[in-house]
Amino acid sequence: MARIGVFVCHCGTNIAGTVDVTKVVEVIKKLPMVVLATDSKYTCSEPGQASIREAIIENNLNRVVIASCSPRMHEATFRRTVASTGLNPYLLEIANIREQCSWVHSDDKEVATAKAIEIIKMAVSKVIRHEPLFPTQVEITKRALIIGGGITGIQAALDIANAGYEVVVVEREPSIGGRMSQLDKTFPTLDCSACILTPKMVDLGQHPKIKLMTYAEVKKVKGFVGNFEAEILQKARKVDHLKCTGCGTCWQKCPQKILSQFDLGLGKRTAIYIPFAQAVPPKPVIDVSICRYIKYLNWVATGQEGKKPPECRICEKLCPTGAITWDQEEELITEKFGAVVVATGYQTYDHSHYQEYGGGAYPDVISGLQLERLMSASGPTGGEVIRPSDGAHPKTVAFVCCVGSRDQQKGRPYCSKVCCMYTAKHAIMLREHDPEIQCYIFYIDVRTGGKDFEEFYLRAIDEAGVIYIKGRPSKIYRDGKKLKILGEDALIGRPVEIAADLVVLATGMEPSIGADELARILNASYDTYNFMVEAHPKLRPVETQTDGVFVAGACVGPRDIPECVAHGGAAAAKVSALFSQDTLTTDPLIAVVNQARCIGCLLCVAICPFKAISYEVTRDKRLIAVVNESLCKGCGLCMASCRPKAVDLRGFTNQQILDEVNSLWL
Amino acid sequence: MINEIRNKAKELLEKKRVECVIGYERATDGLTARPAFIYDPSEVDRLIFDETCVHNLSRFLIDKKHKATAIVAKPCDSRGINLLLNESQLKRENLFIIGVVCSGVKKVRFNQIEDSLQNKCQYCPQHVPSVYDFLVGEPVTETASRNYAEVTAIEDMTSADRKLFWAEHFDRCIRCYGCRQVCMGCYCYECFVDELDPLWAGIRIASSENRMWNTMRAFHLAGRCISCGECERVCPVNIPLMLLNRKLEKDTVHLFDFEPGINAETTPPFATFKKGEDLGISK
Amino acid sequence: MTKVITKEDLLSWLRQLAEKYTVVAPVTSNGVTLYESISGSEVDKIDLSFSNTELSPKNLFFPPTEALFTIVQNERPEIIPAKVDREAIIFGVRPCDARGIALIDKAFLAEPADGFYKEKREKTTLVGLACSAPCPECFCTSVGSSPADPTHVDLLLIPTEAGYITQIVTDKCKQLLMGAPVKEAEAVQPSLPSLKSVPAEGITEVMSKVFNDPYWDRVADRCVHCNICAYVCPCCYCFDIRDYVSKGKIERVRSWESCQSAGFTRIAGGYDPRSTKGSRLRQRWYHKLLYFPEQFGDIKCTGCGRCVRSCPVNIDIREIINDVQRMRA
Amino acid sequence: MALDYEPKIVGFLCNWCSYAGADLAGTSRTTYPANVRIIRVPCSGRVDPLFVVKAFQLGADGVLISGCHVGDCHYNEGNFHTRRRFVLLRPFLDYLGTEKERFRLEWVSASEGKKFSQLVSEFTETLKRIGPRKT
Repeated sequence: MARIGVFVCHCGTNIAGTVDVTKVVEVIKKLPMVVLATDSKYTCSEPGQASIREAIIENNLNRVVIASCSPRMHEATFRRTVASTGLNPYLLEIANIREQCSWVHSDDKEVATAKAIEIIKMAVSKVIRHEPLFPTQVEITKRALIIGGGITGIQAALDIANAGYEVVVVEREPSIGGRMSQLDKTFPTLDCSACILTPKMVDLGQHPKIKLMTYAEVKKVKGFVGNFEAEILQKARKVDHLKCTGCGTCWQKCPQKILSQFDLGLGKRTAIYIPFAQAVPPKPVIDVSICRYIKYLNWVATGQEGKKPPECRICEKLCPTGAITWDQEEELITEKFGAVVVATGYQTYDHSHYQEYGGGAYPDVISGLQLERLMSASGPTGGEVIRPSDGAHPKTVAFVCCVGSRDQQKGRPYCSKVCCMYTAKHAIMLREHDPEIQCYIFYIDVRTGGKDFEEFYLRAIDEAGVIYIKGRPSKIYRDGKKLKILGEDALIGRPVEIAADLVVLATGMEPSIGADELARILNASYDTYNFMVEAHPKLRPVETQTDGVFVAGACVGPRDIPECVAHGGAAAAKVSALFSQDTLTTDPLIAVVNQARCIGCLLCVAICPFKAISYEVTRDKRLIAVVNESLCKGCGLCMASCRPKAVDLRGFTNQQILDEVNSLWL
Repeated sequence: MINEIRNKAKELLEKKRVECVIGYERATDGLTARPAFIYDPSEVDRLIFDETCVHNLSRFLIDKKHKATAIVAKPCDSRGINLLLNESQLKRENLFIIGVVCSGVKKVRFNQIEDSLQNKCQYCPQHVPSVYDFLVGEPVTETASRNYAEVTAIEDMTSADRKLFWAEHFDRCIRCYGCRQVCMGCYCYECFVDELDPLWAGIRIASSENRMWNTMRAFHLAGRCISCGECERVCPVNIPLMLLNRKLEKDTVHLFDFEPGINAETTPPFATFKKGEDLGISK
Repeated sequence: MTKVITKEDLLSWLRQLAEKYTVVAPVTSNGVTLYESISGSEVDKIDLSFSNTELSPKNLFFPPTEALFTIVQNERPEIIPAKVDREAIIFGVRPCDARGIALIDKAFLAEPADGFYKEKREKTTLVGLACSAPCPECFCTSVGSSPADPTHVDLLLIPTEAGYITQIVTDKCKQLLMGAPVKEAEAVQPSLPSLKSVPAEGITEVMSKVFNDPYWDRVADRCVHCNICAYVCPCCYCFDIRDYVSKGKIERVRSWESCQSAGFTRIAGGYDPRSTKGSRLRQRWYHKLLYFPEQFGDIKCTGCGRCVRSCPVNIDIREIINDVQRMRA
Repeated sequence: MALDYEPKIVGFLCNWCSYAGADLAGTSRTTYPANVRIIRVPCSGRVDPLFVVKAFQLGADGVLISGCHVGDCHYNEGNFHTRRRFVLLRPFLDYLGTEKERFRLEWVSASEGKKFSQLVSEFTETLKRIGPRKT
């Protein structure tokens, strides 16, 4: 039997000025099960709370209604008050007679008083059905999964590992390093990208707390914060990395060559390869799509049709440690984690979509990233900048900004943020390579928001004598050995035409391929361009709507290196904070299934936005829904869709909402 | 035709492929049909099929959930089976569906066959079942076009008249739940209307509660009713229940372009949503 | 010579009665014939050629829903019992249905009597109307009644070409008939229509032997467990009771319930001793053909054929009786 | 219609947007008619059509469901489902004789206190115009 105490707050004159509190108390006193109804000047004040505590104990109340301000204001406060008497904090209900009564009906005291009474009646009828609720504790697996081994992932991994927690880094390429490893120098300081990146890569590779899984992909993630379980696909390397020493004999001798993705088609690599010299791990994989011996094996397997490929096996013969293992197959590895950091980064926009700029058909129209490879000392040309078509040294170089950025037609309306600066960097560096080079930069706006960025841009103009032309070129076409760039100088409103030896397109950023698929796997949301969506753009920049899944770096939006590093660190801090607890406390206001009533139509399973409902089969072969308490956020979608009302929401039960409605006509 | 059904039934029972064949047999008036449950191959000759076989047999599959069962299915019955499959009430592998091509069944009452088709047949979209393992009869291609004339007629009334129209019908309701019990979509162990905690509707057989019952019964079938017309057929006081179901069907088709029972895979309208969809309520 | 009342006189008589009494008579609308209370001006609505009503006249004594009493929350709660203010006449009761009411009487009027039922019963006069064209499902003659059985009505009218032969049965109707336009006339009582017979004799004895026969489960296969049969039956009388609280009043309500519905025998804690389809269906026949006869002497069936007509899946009491008889020995 | 008639509105408000919006209407001291009784639910998607039907059965003159603007749902997807249920339920109730003006779904954000008070005033006006429900 409920023993309800109702405490009506004056809130100074805020409530009492409009609502006749004495009258309210008189009426409420008479309600069934209300053993005490009283008022106080400031319920939330210390004396106010003290009097509630006393009243609870004195009258041995087991339900409390506080008629005051909005529950959004003081529910937490009063729950503590109630709890301090040993009563379960969830046996409290707030009647909002200030924001939703006295303050909005100050014009009519009578009406306001009547409404206040009804509001409290509703609260009373609801509180009767409140039950003691207890938060549950869940163990946390203190192990982080980092998806993506670029600078962001590396930073996050190192920070978490240095905080003392285990980390697994999954990178789909044969080496970590990401985009940054393809860069020659970084703006605005012009320090060598590799020189600052590789030490971090090595640290990561050797860190006792970090397990590195390259040439691997995350295929499935189930579970919830603190208790994820991920299925990771380790692709077949055909090389036993425990035996391999990375001596390099194999990739020097391998006869099968192909254009290198790492060098963006400007150089070649072999079938057994490491993507670049400083790769971590410094051990090769075999590209089964081109390896001669693999081809041969497939030929045998498929009934020896067509021409017989050579039984090469040179790498195997030369390998001093016998690390080549042809029978190595891809395998699915399942690992447990407590948190996931998505750092899948970006790829550059494919400029072949720009027909007006040759649609990728002109070898001497290259992307900024390709230029990086040409300028890099460890690049395909050993740092010599030459035209891909004829190897000649370009003297006139034209840059076009915003290719695949700020372009509605190409479905890329956003600014990629880094292109302005890297283009300035390219111009400056080209001048250092060869003082005779003249650079032209076609731009829409030059955006230099960042420390020392503006200075760097001015340096391009003053020191490197770069000529900036405002306007997006309309056409680029080949004219003999030259490339003609047609455009209009928007500042003087005159058409311009530049004959260049080399054209560099400042291609923008877009999320790495497969980012959307990964988001789905993680039940995180992503925007129309497949960039990850953060839980709050300002206040929760590295969290997602899915607890325990964090996002960092360029997979969220265009970012430069320092920002990515900062975000990696931020995500790491969040993960470490999570791991600093031993257990997670979950809110008890969640869905519960009445198994006797559940008919197993599984509509709720389909509807739940948090994948919190699954099903199991009972002993009498019935399908029934089961709620995962840690995943459920208590939205109540499931119960509104449940025809037999087999699922209910603690704290907002069907009975309670119905009783609230009923109370209006009692 | 009937021999094909009997032979198939016989074969299935003899081969122990199924434990029971649900079909039709002659009713005690010697004129109309009633559901038949055949367990013994020697009894297959009880089976009949003709234009008096109005019942939607898929409803009986719910009682046979975990048993291998064969069922004689008209197009409307087959839609029922699809719905039950979609709502994971049945396992396809437990079922053997003897589909019958149907060009409509007659209006029947006990001891009398009228010379017109059941209303459900007037607007049935199919002649061939949407799912079957074995088809009896010559497949016909043309399909009837959906027609909601009688629904629009009510939509065109003034809301006062509509209220009266329904009050008159609902006042007759005796809450026998015949409509619910014959419906293959109403398979809850305990119907909300029977529940005590909370007490959604009382036991009063009176207008306000009858109205509430009939409203929610229909709404629980929104996007699920496969228009077999059974509820309306069995109502002892002739309440035009299909007018409720078909209003919801009309809107469901219009808003969500969804027709229940056409296949077992399509996600029902209340289990999904489209972010961009407007549905005519944006302001 | 017999006492006869012409159709016109009959209607004008009913018109008079309507001023003093609540007159209830069969009216057909929306394709269903039901008993409705009619005012003097509405007597023309009466359907005199109906075969039988969809719902039996039991509703008038044992309504689908009735408030038994109301408790008003004043300073001290007071109880206001429901009562009937006006005497009633039910016109056009078929002999089978009259017998149905008589069967319910056995249960409801046996002391301690059901006050609410009793009051209505006492304040009501039954004007019977003999069947000239019974429905094909009827079998009243096999269960101790007949198309022109006057036993359980106060006044029986037998339709003829010349008008309705009035057969006075009880004193109750004598004073009712005072001043009624009844004339002496030549009217030949039509010969009773003959009905198919159903072997109901000695059914109770067989029933007592076949309780555990798998037969019940087989029949139940096609039963959908709606309450139609029970609700159209003129002599089924199960009910449920619940209290309603609203607008400061508490009302105790009783409504029809049926042994066929899932929750009927569910007890606190959720256990249902009659959870299988077979056991529920069997209960219906055992109450009609064994328990009731054991308690009150008669089979609880009037042969009105309503359940046969309205059953969605043709569960036919005549077939049941035949099958059970076959189980003899 | 009798001017003294005061319609009763049952309002189901989602905790994160609309309930906060209603609070804001208070903190910014706007006034609106006292005809609405607010029931706080976690999400507009928690509102079972049964609650609406029940409210009308008990005698509500109007029912309001209010939640976060589409796309802003605290639970990402809740109001998308609310919307689907509403667009079927509203015409259906209208079909049964409960005028569609009596049943509304409105998106009110935590910052739209003004919108909420206007909504209630306007809704109350409409209900006064159509008058009490004959049940």
